[in-house]
Amino acid sequence: MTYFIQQMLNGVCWGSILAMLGAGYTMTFGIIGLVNFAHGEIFMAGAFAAYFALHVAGLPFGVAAVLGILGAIAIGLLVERIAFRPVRGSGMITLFITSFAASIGIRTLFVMLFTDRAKPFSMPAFLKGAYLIGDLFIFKKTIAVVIVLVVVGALLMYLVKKTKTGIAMRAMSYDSETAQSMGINTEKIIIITFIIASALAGVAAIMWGVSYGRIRSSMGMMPVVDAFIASVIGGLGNVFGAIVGGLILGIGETLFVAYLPPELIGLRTLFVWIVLFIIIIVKPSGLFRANVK
Amino acid sequence: MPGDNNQRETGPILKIEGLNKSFGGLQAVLDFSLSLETGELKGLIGPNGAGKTTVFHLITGFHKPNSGRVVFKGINITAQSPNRVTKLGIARTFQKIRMLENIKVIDAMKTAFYLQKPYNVLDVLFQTPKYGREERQLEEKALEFLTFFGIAHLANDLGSDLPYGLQRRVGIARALALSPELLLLDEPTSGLNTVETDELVEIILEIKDKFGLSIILVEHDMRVIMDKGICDSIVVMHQGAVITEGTCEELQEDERVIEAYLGAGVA
Amino acid sequence: MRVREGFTAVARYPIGIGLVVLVLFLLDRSLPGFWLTLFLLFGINTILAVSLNITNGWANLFSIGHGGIMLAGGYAAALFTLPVFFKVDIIGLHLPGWILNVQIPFLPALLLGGVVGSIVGILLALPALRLRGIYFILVTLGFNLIMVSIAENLPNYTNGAMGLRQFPLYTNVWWVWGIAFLVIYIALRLRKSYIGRAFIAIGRDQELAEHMGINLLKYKIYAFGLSTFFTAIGGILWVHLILNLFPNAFSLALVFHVVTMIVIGGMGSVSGAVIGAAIITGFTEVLAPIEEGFQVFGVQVPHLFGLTTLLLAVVLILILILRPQGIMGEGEFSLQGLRKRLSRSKAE
Amino acid sequence: MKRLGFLLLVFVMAGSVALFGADKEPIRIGMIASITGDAAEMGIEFMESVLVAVDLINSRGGIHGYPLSVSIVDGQSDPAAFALKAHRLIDNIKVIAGFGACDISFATAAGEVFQAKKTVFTDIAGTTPTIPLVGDYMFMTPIPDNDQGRAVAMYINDVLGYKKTTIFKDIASAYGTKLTEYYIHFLKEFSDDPNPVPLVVTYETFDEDFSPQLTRIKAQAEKLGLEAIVLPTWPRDAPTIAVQARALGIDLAFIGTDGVDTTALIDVGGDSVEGMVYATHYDPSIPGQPQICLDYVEEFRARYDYDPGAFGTMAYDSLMIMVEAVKAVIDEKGEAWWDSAGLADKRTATRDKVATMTFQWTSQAFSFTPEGWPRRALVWRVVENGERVFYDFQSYEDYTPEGVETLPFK
Repeated sequence: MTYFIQQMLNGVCWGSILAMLGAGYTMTFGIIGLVNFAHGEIFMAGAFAAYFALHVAGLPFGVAAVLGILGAIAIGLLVERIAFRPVRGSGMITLFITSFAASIGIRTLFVMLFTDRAKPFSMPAFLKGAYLIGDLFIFKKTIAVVIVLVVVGALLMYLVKKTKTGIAMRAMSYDSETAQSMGINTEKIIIITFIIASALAGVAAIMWGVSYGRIRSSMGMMPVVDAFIASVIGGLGNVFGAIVGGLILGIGETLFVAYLPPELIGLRTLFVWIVLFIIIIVKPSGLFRANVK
Repeated sequence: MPGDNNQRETGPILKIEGLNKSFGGLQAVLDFSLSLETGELKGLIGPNGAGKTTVFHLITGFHKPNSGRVVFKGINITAQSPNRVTKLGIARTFQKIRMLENIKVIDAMKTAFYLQKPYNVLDVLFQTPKYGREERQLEEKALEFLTFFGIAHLANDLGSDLPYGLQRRVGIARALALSPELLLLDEPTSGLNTVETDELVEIILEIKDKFGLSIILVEHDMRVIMDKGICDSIVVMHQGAVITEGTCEELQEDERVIEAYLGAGVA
Repeated sequence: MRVREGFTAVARYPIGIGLVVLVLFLLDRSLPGFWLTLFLLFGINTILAVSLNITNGWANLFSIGHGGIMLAGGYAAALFTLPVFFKVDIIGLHLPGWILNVQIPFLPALLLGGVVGSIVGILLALPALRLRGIYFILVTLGFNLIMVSIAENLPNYTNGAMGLRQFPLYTNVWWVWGIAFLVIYIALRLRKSYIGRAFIAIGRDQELAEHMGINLLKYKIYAFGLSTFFTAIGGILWVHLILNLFPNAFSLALVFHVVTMIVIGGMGSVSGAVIGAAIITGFTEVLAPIEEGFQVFGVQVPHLFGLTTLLLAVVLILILILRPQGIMGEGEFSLQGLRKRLSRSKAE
Repeated sequence: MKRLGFLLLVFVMAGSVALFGADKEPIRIGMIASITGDAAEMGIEFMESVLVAVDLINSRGGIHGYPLSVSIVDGQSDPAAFALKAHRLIDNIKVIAGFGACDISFATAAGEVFQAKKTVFTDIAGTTPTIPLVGDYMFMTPIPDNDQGRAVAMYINDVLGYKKTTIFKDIASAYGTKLTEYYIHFLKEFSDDPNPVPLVVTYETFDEDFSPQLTRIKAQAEKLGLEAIVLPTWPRDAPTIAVQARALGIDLAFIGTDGVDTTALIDVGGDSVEGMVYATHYDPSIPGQPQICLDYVEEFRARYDYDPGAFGTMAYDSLMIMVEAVKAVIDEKGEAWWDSAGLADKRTATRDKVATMTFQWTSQAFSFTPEGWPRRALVWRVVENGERVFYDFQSYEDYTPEGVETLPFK
């Protein structure tokens, strides 16, 4: 039982990061129809900004976290400017490809500037350590990550459901032309969407740094696929769904590693995808209705 | 083809019995029945949302009915896939014009000759004389159709760039190219001005005779059908159900029709 | 044009083919190793791009799973083309004897790999064809990752992450460009037949296509089967040129390169796919000396590795901004069209 | 700022080449490494290392007065690019010899081309023992996995004395998979224990979260009697695994292999890797190394502010193998022959020297077996007070005693 709970906690920690990434991912898709492959690089940029603030400039953790989020937002807006705005309305495939090109470009630039070596990302003292219950380790960082997820998730839900901006976003996600004719400033909403999604990626980057203690230039490459999966599981465009999807994915991956026979652990990718295929084919709209948020 | 389709029936070319279709909780078509004689032109009218287009979707197999039967030329085509239905000889046009994007009118017409498949893959790959001959014939036939609709000069233009009225014609020409026996026209005059409407009605009557077609014409604007008096008979739908059927004259008196339209107008 | 018409169709082909063969022969003899390899990679990329164009460009089944197909075809062919001593004595694969103890020539291996690629492709397509847009992309993306995972986890049959080596160097100008011209020919011919028109109709408007009597499932499977057949063959040619096969050989990055080719060239255009393949193949290699540092007037320009990749990303975005339909749009390159355009510009 | 300094140095280097005057044609050697892409982490260290070594050689008058020019090209972590660049080095840049790569697929992609053009090629960091099978022009600098697996198994069994160990196997990497296989095979033989590695946990390159695997180890450690965790990983993974293991309260010993010897081990690993013993190829305090190697380490440290790890040293060794072979050719045949001989002759002569001579300028004296594997010693280092320091030394003869089956393949 301790083993199971410990593994669940591991899964929740990893899942929370995926959830945070997936939430941003799903917003850009739901509201402006962009499958943003550069989301991983926005995430990576956030981690680097925080790393420089923390380790090069020696700023306190709180400031570094804010700078990390700002860094992610900066790259997010850059992606919007170069890879989204000029080709807006040219169809999902074009957007998909420009965002992929932006992803490669930004990643290569970071490798050129900072190499691809792992860089340490030390966690602040108050997050170090764990509470021990019998054999069970409950890490402070896990608690922090979950609290951040809950708080940010609740704020996001409030924003999308209750605020004027959120209503405008939802209107746009249904039909951007109609939304425009209803007097919604779509330009502004797009920018706000990018800012929020990038900020979420920035938060995810800080969570990542704290949880795993290292960052590198190509760290965004794989998690972006996971975030993609998470948002599809939850119904593309549905923020709550993406968060749940991320948690399911994180816990699922962990449990595969925890309970498969050791020689089959390598096949966990296969298991994850098979589960996803079943979900997509049986219920293409994801576990939660898409477009509702 | 499953065996139950082989039982041949005599009589009307199209016979629909007790068709029902609901989407979620919404009953789109309710116990719809219709009978169409060979060579007949039937109007299907009703206010917006009456379920007319859904009936077309059900006939062509685009939607599967919850219950009921569609029999075409004595063959049960209920819930067959659209391509099968088309193969059997039913062609339709669309209310919202569908043009193959970035495709020349002539190529769109050739695509519509798909069913004829006058040559096989080997002919294509080895460029046999048969392929050349048949392709040329397809082109000539396509031009013939376009000439008939008075748009031959536009053969090399992109379909999606044409003005609205001409797109309607391409749409009907394309449906005819499938050499149907039954043509389903979904609001062919919507979005057209009076001159264009008149011309199109002319064309419809002309093709009906020339190709020996049976036609169902869906229209939500009552005047088009009533004023022209082109339909042999008219079916009136309201909220998914047939409320009455009759000739033009009969219906003009019918209170239920007026009520349906007025009710819709008020709502 | 007058003179041309003097030739009959029968006479024109041998002359054209003869010319192409002569050019290939001269290139094969005269190109130094680097340019020859580049030329071969260009040919392989042409095969990949033209065949990917059938699904992604025409039938609008936007697949990014063709890397998995190349992997399946590549391994299927590799198990038969590898020398027996390598399979048995060096890496010790656990395969049935009829695979382990034979080494077959290239042509049957190509066909075998192509068929396996096709079968795997259709097996992928059957459940995936119900899906549209982003879901289809996601499933094909996952397919790629799954194939890599399977190849990694079956070391008894694939040698796992260590991969396979010691392939005979089969790939040459004749195989590559012979097959490339075959694919181009088939694609161009199909496009001008009811089959190609059915593919394109499905790609543009699936419902309309269905109402034109086209059997969606059948044609989607045709498109996928044809495309994956040649994609697998492209993969096998790659394996027997680079002489390497390992689970990550055809990663997502490679698939995106091919997607980029057809997007730059113009989705749906066969000649566009060829042009795109030329640009993407040549781009990083021709510009490579820039990133490696060089001397100008005695001043050493330092290394800037990664620059070409960065430039490629920039160029790709610029092309999509300035000419979203790609270089060729959906049209095809033709001498007449070119002549027409030239005379028009002269007249202006 | 460090970056800028690096660029300035490259300018200085260009100047130093100019000093030699025009009468002697430079000796061209090519290096192909993944400086971008998935394997960039190692390629950059190769490049840094080689730039230092080239400077060092040229500042000492080059090779018999011929300036040394190393062309570095980027394989982009893509075997097709490796093959193409290999062609370019051979045909366009006309190198005498080449070296590079960090993985069997990249090494053999380039190696096949070098083999076909009869030019010698040495792999820097790919350790799969089948690499030299490409042909008689292909060699490998690092200790192959079968030898390292044997050496590590022997050391753990005989010296460190752990009876039961567990191992992290990276199924996406040839290095991790192969080393795991050999390690288990030899440990069974040395320990007379049918199951000395009762638990093998797998992961995949690019994984970040190892806590599920570690939790699994923790749950079974007592039952299985585990004493140590062996980490044959890429540089980025071992320290992260160590950090996460310590956080979970796992106090088993860590044993690393040559893949972990980079600055990231301490930077990322911090306190968690303290006391970790690992096998590698070099330590500045190993006995019998030449002065030039010590100078190289000093210069490297001065330039980049960290110690060259296994990867930097392997790149340095690979370069020195070529330099020494070329020098030996000139020694033997004279400068007149070198100036007049054709490129093909020079390449063959260089290959023959590589195959037969014992290298003295490399970090340790060693020679190649007829198959192309190196006979070199394994160095053990330990992390002590946040520094990587010398721990022990296993000579080739130590870990390859008479009668032991070396098991090169399978």
